[in-house]
Amino acid sequence: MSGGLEALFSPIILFFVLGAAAAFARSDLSVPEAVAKGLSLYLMASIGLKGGVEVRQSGFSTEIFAAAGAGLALSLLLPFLAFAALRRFGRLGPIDAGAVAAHYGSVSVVTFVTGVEILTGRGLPPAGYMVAVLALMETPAIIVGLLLARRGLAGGAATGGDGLWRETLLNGSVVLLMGSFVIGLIAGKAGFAPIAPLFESGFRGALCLFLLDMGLIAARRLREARALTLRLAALAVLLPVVNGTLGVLAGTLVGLDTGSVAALGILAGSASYIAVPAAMRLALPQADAGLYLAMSLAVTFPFNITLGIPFYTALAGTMVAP
Amino acid sequence: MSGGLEALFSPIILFFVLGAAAAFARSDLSVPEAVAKGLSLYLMASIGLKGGVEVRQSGFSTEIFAAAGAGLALSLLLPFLAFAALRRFGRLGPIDAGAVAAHYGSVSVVTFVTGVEILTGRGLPPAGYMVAVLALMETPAIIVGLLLARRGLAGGAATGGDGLWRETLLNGSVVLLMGSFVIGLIAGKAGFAPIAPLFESGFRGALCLFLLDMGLIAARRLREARALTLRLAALAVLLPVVNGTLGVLAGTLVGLDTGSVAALGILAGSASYIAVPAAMRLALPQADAGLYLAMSLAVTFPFNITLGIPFYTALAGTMVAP
Amino acid sequence: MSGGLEALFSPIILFFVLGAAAAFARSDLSVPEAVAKGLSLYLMASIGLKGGVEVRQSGFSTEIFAAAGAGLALSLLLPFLAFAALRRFGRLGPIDAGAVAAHYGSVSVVTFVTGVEILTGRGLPPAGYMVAVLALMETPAIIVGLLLARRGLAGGAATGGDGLWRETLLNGSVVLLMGSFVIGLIAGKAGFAPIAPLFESGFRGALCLFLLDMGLIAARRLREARALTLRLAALAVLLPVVNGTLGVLAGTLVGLDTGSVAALGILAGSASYIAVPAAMRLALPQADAGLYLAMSLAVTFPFNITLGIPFYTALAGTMVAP
Amino acid sequence: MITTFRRQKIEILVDAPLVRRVAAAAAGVGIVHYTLVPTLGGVGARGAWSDDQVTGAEAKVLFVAVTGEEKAEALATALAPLLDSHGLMLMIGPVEVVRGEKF
Amino acid sequence: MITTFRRQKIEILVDAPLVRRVAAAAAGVGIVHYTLVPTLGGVGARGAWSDDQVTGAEAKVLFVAVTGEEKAEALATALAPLLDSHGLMLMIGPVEVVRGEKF
Amino acid sequence: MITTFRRQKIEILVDAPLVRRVAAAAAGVGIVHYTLVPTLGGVGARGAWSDDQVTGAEAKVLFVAVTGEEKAEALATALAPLLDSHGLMLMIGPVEVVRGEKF
Ligand SMILES: Nc1ncnc2c1ncn2[C@@H]1O[C@H](COP(=O)(O)O)[C@@H](O)[C@H]1O
Ligand SMILES: Nc1ncnc2c1ncn2[C@@H]1O[C@H](COP(=O)(O)O)[C@@H](O)[C@H]1O
Ligand SMILES: Nc1ncnc2c1ncn2[C@@H]1O[C@H](COP(=O)(O)O)[C@@H](O)[C@H]1O
Ligand code: NA
Ligand code: NA
Ligand code: NA
Repeated sequence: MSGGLEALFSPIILFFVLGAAAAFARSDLSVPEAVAKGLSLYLMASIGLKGGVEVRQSGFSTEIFAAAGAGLALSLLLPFLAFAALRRFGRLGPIDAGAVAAHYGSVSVVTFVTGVEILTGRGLPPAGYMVAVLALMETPAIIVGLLLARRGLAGGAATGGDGLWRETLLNGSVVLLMGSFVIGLIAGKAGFAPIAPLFESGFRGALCLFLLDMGLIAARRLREARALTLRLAALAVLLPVVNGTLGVLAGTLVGLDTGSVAALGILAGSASYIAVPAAMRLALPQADAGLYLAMSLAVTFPFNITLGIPFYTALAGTMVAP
Repeated sequence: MSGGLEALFSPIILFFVLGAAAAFARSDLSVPEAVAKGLSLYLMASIGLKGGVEVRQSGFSTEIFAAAGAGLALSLLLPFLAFAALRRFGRLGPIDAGAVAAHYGSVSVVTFVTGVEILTGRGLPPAGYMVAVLALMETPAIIVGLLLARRGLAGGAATGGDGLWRETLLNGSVVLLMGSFVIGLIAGKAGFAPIAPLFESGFRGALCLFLLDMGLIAARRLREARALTLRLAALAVLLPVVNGTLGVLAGTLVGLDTGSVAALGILAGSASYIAVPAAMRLALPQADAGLYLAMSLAVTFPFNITLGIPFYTALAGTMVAP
Repeated sequence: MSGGLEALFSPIILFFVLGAAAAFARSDLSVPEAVAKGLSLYLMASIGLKGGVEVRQSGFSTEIFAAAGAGLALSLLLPFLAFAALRRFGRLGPIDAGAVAAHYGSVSVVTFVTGVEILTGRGLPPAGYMVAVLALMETPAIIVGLLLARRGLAGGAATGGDGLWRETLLNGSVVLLMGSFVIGLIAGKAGFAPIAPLFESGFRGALCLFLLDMGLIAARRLREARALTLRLAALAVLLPVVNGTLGVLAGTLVGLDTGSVAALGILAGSASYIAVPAAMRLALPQADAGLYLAMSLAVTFPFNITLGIPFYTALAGTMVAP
Repeated sequence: MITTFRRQKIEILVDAPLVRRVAAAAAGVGIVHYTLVPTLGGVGARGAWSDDQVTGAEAKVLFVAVTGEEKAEALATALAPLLDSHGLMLMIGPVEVVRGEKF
Repeated sequence: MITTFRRQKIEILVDAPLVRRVAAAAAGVGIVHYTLVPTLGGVGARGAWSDDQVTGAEAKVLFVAVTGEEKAEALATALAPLLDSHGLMLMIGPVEVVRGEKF
Repeated sequence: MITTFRRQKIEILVDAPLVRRVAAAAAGVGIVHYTLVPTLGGVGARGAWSDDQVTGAEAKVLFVAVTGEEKAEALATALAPLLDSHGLMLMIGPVEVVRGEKF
């Protein structure tokens, strides 16, 4: 694991730490929201494109379906586990527990992207199709979380109707990820070459600036988190560890390579802070947004970026190793 | 023409298609306006610089004046043609017809930029001075359109006074294009070298992201276009075809090379959606902005990006061919 | 000095001139604020990183402390000089004089960055630690300026209390500069390599676009500057010349290399337009913001970018020459 | 001296993804014209929020419509259930407009 | 207890490139102080608009000025011809301010 | 027919770095809920300003709070010294709200 922890001193992570430190010290440092959103679009387009190009190179294989199946199963099952833990140990009501559970069943694009960078740096690049798995895992947990929450509501008030399904399935980040993946598939290596300078060379630098902003956002949110009890903070660390371990197990079982197993662990261990919060505001407005954003963004995300990724990676190394 | 249609599968066009598809499916995908504006400034500075550097390399020639004359003539004459078609076939009143005609006499920077990329990819790079021709063609049609419209107004109310002339001649996009062109001229290849990594390598990738946004904007506008009759939609395809053909003819007559002839066709066939709408809001507020933006942005722009550019290119190939 | 003036025709400066010309001509050209802010963050992160990497390469030396001491002394002493000149020759009241003096004791990041580019282009790259000197010089002058101004106030009303000290010492630009510098130190050449494409290759191009915006902002501010008397405008040119000369002297005395001496001259000659105005709004709201921004941003900044930098460079060349 | 007409200005602070639903409710009571104004953040009974575009979860928008007293009340009544469940804030204030037939 | 003064708050929704002209009209009736507030989009009799900065054709801005009753009416009268031709929206509402001599 | 309650809407135009201080003053008189609205620029007795984010020196924000008459006046009184020294602008206008107990 010592090798993994070296990654803590890569500029990517250090910029995250810088952002968090600045926010804790109440510096007025801030990245304009439009720029941060632009960076996040760029990162998603880039990761989608590269995944598509890679799959075009390596060809389709049964592994893809195995990975997709494992990802789908994880994102449907993990919310049940999380829900139970949040209800009993976390002492949350069913509505808040359902909302938070949806976050932990879903995934965080930036955690994945950071993980891929670190894995690639260690010579363990995950397969290109993991991007498709990522996109696949973004939304199913929303449905499970809502069903779990609904039992706590008087009527069927927890459905957002049409709007919700569109909002969820056609969430901007899912569309951009899958769209870029398909464009990468169509374009292939040759078609990608002319746009590679922007999407490849600039990638890590842009990730630094984006993580600077994520550090600022996460730390500011932690400072303002009033609803976060100690028990919930503990769960925000425990859930990723357990989910990530299950992800690594699932990946090993279906026979993926080490890098892809680690990536599946990272996906399972990560918690959404884009697609799911937006869906919850719409479909479950009674849930406390301050709470689920504090857990996923202010605790789980920093944990994963710093300690979680090296842990899942080390675990994958032990499990898959010959 | 089959060669041209291959361009449809380049990432640049595919991102446009992705944006349009996302908007039609009512996804909430969106590019922050500030980022889109930033990208558009970058693209204009880049194309201006490269044009200037190229002219500095190749030296001034009489061709430049021939191309400029042809461009100027086109942008002064095309509005008359468009006006007549819009009045008779399109059944528009004089004010709306004048406003729309101004758009079709003027040019679209992004259509030009995309065309240059496609032409260059096919080994037919237009001459550097075509950027200056582009800038030259942005504004004259505004004056013609206003004169045509004014005949439909009670008094001389269609003039915006001083403000209009400044707004038009010193429109931000014209100033940035011409300014960068001149900077490119002064700097030359050597002066450009240190800034080339940003302005050259990043260009195609940035164009992808910008066209993603253009797809979103165009499709959203088409969905909301209430004033767009079938006849007007037909004209929004016919006008670029006719104007583009006239552009190719003019370019051939004055003796430009194939790439530049195709570029002149693209310019003539394109319709403004930056400089002209802004001027019309000021000088002809009675005209229906929903209408002229729907025609130029939601129909003509997508048509040109996908089918128009390959058509003008093929036409130029046939006309100029030895 | 003729060599230095060549720099006036580099695209970096020409984009500044283009922006200023566009604003004077009242063109509607504008860079979205969020994009400009994003560019400024990028430039600061980039210069910080590169400085840190360089210091890691060259190792710590006593020179660093000499440069830091000289910078600190300058930023504490220059406000007294400026205050006296502004009171007597500029005929300002003590509050405005104190506020303006703080600006001239502090530094301008963009002037420094532009100077480094020009010096590097001439084969005189300043030492990497000058970035730390820059960060060190940002805030002390604020305290001196406030003390000078306070004598003009009835009570001790000029202190902003806690808020001010945090705002000042943890000003976003200082935090980002120093933070990136430390990240560069930790990462070293090897850690920097993966992010170098964004932070190194793109740098000069981004500086062009940023200076385009600075030209627009400076010229618009000059046009609207009502409080700017001829005497104050003259001081806005004289103060940088005198301060810059003192900076070059100080750098020579403590034995820095030519490039670093020129850089210290540039720092001393430059006037803040980020950290200091923000602090003054908070701590000295009675001072006229229109005045100090007009002097530092609309007169001194353009002067330094065009004539000041070549002058300080030439001076450093004469002083340090063997 | 121009004639002005007394109308009501309704302002509704609403989560960005819910704007469509508020617009639909407004259309339901005959209010079809409106303007959207951005916001930066705030503090309410549910704690603080600020519009970071990265999560996008918390952006709020002011939905502003000028209309007659009856329609204004009808919209307030129609939205009442949402006010609590979705954390909307609704204010109605008096304004004078010209061209009264438009509102 | 602080003394407040009754004034009028005029809000004018205006196309961004026309702001200069509205400011000039306001200055013409003696209103020289104002504040500009951004908007995101809206729907009116002329259809929907939203502020995409790429075309820039449709950005609108709220011009807000606090002033006395007379000047407010004078500005409404002065702008009346533009309201229809340029699609402006003008509202006047009552406000209390301190430092009444400033407004 | 829904019941509405008469309250006051306070709007304070304030320099962005001073928002914290205004919020503290508001909290001091018992006003803890508010919303922030962005602005673009303006002209006042101290000249013109516009929000360029590069210098960041001149960004202003509208601090909006809906509250009862007493608290509104208390806040106006509490802020009075800052209005002049820091160039704030404060307006109070009447609004009707539902769920009166919240305000
Ligand atoms: N009294 C108030 N004045 C101004 N804004 C308010 C007020 N109460 C609530 N808000 C806004 O409405 C949002 C939601 O309110 P709440 O449901 O009470 O959390 C808050 O975050 C504020 O932005
Ligand atoms: N009743 C209204 N309430 C709020 N905003 C309005 C109203 N009527 C018009 N507007 C705004 O004014 C713009 C122009 O109105 P119109 O000229 O009717 O299209 C619209 O797009 C809206 O943004
Ligand atoms: N009468 C007014 N109406 C609207 N905004 C105003 C008014 N007076 C002042 N302001 C705003 O408040 C800012 C500061 O005002 P001042 O302290 O007078 O310079 C101005 O720049 C305007 O943005
Ligand atoms: Na997960
Ligand atoms: Na054309
Ligand atoms: Na200085």
